[in-house]
Amino acid sequence: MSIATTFGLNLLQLAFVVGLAPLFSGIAGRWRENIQGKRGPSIWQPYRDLRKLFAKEDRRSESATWIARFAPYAVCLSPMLVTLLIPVLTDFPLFGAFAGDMLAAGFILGIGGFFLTLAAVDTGVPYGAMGASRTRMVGFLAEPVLIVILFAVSFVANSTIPYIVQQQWVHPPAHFFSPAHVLVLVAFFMLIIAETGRLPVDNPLGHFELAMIEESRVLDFSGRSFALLKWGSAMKMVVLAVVFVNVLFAPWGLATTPVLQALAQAIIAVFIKIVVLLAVLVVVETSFSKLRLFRIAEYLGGAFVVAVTAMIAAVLSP
Amino acid sequence: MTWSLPVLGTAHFVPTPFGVFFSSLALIVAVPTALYSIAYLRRYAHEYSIGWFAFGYVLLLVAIVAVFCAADVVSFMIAWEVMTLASCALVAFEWRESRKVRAALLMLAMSELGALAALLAFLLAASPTHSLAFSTIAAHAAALSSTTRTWIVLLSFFGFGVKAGILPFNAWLPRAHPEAPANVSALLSGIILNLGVYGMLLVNLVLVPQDATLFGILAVTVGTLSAITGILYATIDDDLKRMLAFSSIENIGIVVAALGAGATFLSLHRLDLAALGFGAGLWHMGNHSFYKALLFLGAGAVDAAAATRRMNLLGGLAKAMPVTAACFLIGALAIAAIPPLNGFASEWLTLETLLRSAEVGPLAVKLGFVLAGALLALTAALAVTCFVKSYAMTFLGAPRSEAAQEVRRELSAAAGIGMALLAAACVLSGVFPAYMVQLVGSALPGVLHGRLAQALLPPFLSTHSNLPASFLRDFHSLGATIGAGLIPGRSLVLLHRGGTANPVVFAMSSTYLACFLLVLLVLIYVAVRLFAQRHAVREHVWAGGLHPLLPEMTYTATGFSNPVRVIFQAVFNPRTTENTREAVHENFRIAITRRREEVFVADRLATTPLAVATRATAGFLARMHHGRLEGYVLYALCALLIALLAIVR
Amino acid sequence: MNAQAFIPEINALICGFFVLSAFAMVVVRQIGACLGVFIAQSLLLALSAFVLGASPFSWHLYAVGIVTLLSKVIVIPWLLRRFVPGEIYTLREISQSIDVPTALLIALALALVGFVLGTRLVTAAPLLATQNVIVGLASLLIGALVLAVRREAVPQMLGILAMENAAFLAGIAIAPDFPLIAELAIAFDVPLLAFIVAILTRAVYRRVGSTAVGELAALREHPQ
Amino acid sequence: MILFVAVLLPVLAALWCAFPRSERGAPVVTASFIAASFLLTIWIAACTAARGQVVAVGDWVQVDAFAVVLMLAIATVSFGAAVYSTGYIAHLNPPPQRVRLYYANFSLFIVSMLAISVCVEPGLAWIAVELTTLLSVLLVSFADTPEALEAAWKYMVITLLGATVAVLGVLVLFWAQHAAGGTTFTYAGLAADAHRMNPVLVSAAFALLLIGFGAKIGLFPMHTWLPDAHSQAPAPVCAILSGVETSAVLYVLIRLAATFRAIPAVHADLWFAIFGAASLVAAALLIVQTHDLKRLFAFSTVEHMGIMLLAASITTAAGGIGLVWQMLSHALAKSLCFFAAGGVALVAGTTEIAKLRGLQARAPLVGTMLLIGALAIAGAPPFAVFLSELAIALAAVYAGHVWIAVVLLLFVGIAFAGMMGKVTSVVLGREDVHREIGRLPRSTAVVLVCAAVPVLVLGFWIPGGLAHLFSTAATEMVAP
Repeated sequence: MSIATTFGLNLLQLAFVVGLAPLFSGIAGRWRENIQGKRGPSIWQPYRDLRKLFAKEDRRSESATWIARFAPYAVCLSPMLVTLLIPVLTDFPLFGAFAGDMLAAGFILGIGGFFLTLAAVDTGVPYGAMGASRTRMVGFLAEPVLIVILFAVSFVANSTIPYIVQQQWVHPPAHFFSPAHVLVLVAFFMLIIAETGRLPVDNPLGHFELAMIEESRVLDFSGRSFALLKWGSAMKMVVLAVVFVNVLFAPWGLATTPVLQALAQAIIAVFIKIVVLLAVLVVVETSFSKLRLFRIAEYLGGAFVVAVTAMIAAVLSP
Repeated sequence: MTWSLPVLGTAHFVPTPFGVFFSSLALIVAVPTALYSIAYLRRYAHEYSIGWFAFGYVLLLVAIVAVFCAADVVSFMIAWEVMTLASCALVAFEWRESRKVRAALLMLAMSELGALAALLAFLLAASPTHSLAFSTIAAHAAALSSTTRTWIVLLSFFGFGVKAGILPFNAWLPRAHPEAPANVSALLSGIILNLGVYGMLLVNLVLVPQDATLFGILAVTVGTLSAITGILYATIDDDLKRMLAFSSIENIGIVVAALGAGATFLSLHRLDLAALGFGAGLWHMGNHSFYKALLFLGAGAVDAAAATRRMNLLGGLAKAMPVTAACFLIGALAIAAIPPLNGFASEWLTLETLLRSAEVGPLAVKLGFVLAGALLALTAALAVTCFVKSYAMTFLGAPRSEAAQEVRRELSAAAGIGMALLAAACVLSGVFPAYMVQLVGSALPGVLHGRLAQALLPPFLSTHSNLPASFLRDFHSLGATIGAGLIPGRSLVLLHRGGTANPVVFAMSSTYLACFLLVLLVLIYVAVRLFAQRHAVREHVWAGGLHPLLPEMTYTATGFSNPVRVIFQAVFNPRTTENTREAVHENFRIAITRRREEVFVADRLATTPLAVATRATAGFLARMHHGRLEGYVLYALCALLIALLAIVR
Repeated sequence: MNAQAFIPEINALICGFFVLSAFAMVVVRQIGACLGVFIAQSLLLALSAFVLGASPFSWHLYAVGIVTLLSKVIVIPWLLRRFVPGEIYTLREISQSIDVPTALLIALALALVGFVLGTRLVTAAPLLATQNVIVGLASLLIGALVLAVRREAVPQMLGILAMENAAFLAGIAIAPDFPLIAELAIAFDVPLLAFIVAILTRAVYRRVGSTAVGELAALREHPQ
Repeated sequence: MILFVAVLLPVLAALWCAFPRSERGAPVVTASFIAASFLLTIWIAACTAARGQVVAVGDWVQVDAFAVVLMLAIATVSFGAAVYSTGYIAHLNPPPQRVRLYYANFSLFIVSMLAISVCVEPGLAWIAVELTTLLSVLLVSFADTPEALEAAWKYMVITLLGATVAVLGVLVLFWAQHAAGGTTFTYAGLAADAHRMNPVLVSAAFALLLIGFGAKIGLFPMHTWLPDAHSQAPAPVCAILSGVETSAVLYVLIRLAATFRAIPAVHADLWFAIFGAASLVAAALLIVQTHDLKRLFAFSTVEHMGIMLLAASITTAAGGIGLVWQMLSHALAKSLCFFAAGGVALVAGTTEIAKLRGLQARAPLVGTMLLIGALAIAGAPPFAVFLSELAIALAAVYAGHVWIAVVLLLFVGIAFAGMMGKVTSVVLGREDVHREIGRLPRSTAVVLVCAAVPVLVLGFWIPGGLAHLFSTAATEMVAP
């Protein structure tokens, strides 16, 4: 395989994530409404929102510095960068495969969060700072869960390279049904909910400032900045979903050779897998109510315990 | 340079690669700091002697280099003590301020006790050979009994731990570091802490290489606990410099934990993994030197401009001080382990090293490492919170006091250059990990020498015996070897090899990440420029209909860190003093004064009880000296009787 | 009957009186009486030296006896009368830190310790007179107690001198041929001591208004 | 002969002071005679280093390496104190009568101390020790305040109590030797006969001498007079009392140690270590809480006596070297401390720690020297005491007595912390502007600065001759 091919495939992955991210969030949005008995918006609504926002002027706070302008880019950047590192469509390593492993990917996802949090304070709105503080609370509570999951993964796969990890869960197949695997999945699922700010941790559709976590950070963004932020968070969701389905849960259906047909099949397979995951996510989401702020610690504490149990199971299993 | 002393033998200095690594790190930090000092010290010139400062500064640097080059216990201890005295003198540079003198004194006293414990460790190590030369001690270390070894580990770990600022004897650090002038704080956090690490490694890695796991376990445990307590207290602190001081505790904790992981692997005879641990620790230590010095210099610039270090009173300084703000941001990004900066690189390697307990080690080690890893992850996440808060509350948003509003300009160009140099060091050490790994690896002493590069920079182009051919082919085509020409035979990717099932255990290339970031950024930027509305307007912020939004109504640093305070209440165990005499106005309670005070855990658990016990004993002895002669005579009489009855056979 | 045979008995009698004088130092209440007891004790010491020096003849011991007579019986009382302010001798009672019965009990205990230790010593090696060592040791300890009991300058000093007497009482028995130069120096030391005490007492009297040095407690470590 | 000249020269100065109206010349005369004595001592030291010993009257008056190091310390400190006195005493402006008394007493006091170092006969040594007390009592009470008189009285009573106990010890020792058939009543003679002596007698002598001389050395718990006397005496006298007088008495005890060691049942080393450790521990803790600068340094003397006794309990050559070294470096450093404390008293009128602040701003020389002195005596490098204490700790570990090293290092550390805490609060901080600040006399200032030089130089360099003296002294101590 030539550098050009792998590089091209990497770009294809990027395009997949960047292009379909709004669609996935549209699908999730619509299903959520459906479950609640409403008709819901079109699944293409996010694309329309983005187009509208990109066309609008950018209104900025007086106190804002370049940080507030840069933050939306950073929010988009970090999931895109992670996309280059993980197996989205192929199960053979691509150009960015060794530029970072899962641990590094965790750190990379922090870039966007870091700048967005700064930007939230930068605008000078008290709600922004409040949201910043609260997202950081979720953030620092989620981090140990991630690392323990990685420990469990690394005890099983002896590697943190996602391309290798995805092989390990299915070779031998017993791994797939091991308690460690199941528990890792549960813990990671809980982590996705926390990281993407969904119920019961946060309500992305809430509009009461004092109860918001994630959304209050972006209150004072508009126009293209807001568009980038929305797109970025959708991409982050997809990236986490891809890690979940392709690396941890069901590493099947990926292209094993760099030929067009295999790739097309892979695109469809991955799309379906993510949609299934979204369905589960939406069901879970709608069956819980939002937790009080400091109860989130208990929720993530629970995730931590699950992860530790997974890890212990991984250590104890031969 | 040598000279002879009775009993103590010959004192001499011999530079080793290990010491040279530490000294060059010290000089890299010291030079920009000196540059910064030119501008910074002007504020002291009317009251204090700059000449003495310069003298102390140079003396300190000379002593530091001497410590790193010392080749025997006597010259080591002399250099060490001169270093301690010089650094305390610099902390107490503003000697008219009693608070600063007291801080320096606490530092001096605790360092001294630590140094004496370390000295005892040296003496124990020297006891079989009756020679104080390091080479002799190292050559005959095998003759030491296991009890002696245990004592050496404990004494050297906690003795040098005082200087390194790890629990439980680091109460001096959050007092002394903030009180020093900022350029001294930069040296203290950037260099002096490294000396403690050097001492620990000197004893436990160079002189008496441990085959017992004690050092490793101890270092991982204490390091992790230091890291988490350090960052917890840093996160809730309002004082910019004290926050940085607590964060130094955190970072050195991470360093020590990494070194402990290395030592544990060493005791399990996995030299490659041991090299990873020690390398990660030393690299993180160097990185910490860079960014902590940078951050302290930035904090000093803020302090000098706004005359306060309280984040609650700062805010919005980025506009008046763009250079400081930019440099501080780089420091904050680095310390918060944001890729592709240096803090990320070394912290990543540290965590990866802990993950390697998957490969070896008994179950207890595995579980311990998992807990340590989880706590370090929490630490890293809290560090993000801490530095988001401190950067945002200092430089962004609205100024929350008049002093902060009136800041107009930077400290000076020289200060800016000093900070920029350190920022550049942060970026370079992060973006070129392969170079750093080589540098650090070549500094590792003894059996570990060169192992780090072997473990992380496999020469793909020459030897690839145990890798599957298909994988190698892929790897080549992946372009991971781009940059191999820069360091012959080396790539820009850090990569740890495994077996056939897992050819790559972990890999990372912050060089690539940096390139990707830049390329993607340009792509997004261009796309947005091409397709988006470019018009932008500035407006007042919407604040629930309030207008204007007064500075005091915005979110404060204390508010920002409140979740941490609430969640980790058990650790902080704050003392709440409620003022019951609240003001009453027309039958309404209008004010309840409530003060919550978080006392540093090391103070609570170690320093205060020890100080109280010492003072109580001293008070008891003092009551002996009641001034009446009859009592004194009775003491003598009793002593006489006891001596006569006990001695006469 | 040979007079030589009575020497140990005589000496033992002297020693008995000596220990009695040591107790008396603890008990007596006037400074003048203290001085009197001290003079008596010094006389006993000299007597013991003469008696022991008689057989076998030892001019060392005679020298000690004469020096003691000269310095302790004549010079020191004169010095104390001459230099120390006269008023203090008129005091009816002098202040004590421990009341007399308690002091006596402690003295008794100390004497017991001294006797036990002295007995252990005298069996260890041959010497001129065993009583001297036992009594000397006991009196030495009692003398130290005098220092603790007395608060007046002169009695305290007499306590030191009594200790010295006790030490020499033992000394003449155990080291009869101790180099003369030492004895001479001791003979000079003691008057010098008395002289300095006298000067100091005068100064204290002048500065403080009394000679109750035991009451001086300004120099202390613990504030109150 | 030269020994007699060196020791007795200051007597001439005392005689000069006996003449009426000699008070104007007395300072210079005293200083110059003591200077002469100091120079002669250096010569004697050189002779001793070359020949092993200098004998004046065999078995009575002679010096060997150990003695000459002590003599050197005494002469050096005395010389400094004598010069220091010229300015210091004049500054106090006492009546002429007292000036003469002071200098006469001062010279004789120094003679008595030098005598301790040259006498090898324990009886003579005891007399010299007793004389040091008697001759220094009036120096202690020189200020003629109630406090000074109280201090002098306590000093006299406790040390004389000790002296009478010690004299009995000397007598018992003499008895023991003669009962064993020995005749040469000298340090060396005793050590040679020791193994034949009766253990009961030797142990009794040891107990009596340990307590008796211990009272004078300032061992815990007989040290109570020491902070009083050393805080009330004029600074130059303090320097001598603390710097060398206590060490000189300790010297006598250690000289006799070989005799006690010959009888294992006595456990002399154990008792040395117990009393040494007790003194060290108590003094270190007392330093933490004391309230007066001079008392602080006095407690530090107790601490150092403890250290030296600990060193004495290590019976190896290294321990001996450490002891001698410590004796010398303590003398130099402690005298510097008291010179500086005297400077504080002169410029600020008090040595009470709570009343002093920010001395550095108003009297930089005194402040700096006080800081250096405190660092030096507390055992910070690069000053002499650090190396000697390091040598002692090392000797303890080499000899297998790790606990000695532990106690030593721990409590030296605590004392260091306490001392630096007190001294920095005096020297640094915002100055007290209301306080009257006096001027330092020139001779005092000169001595203050010069006294720091040997402390600093010996902190990293020991001249070959001195090192030779140390090691010879150590062998004399271990196997006389």
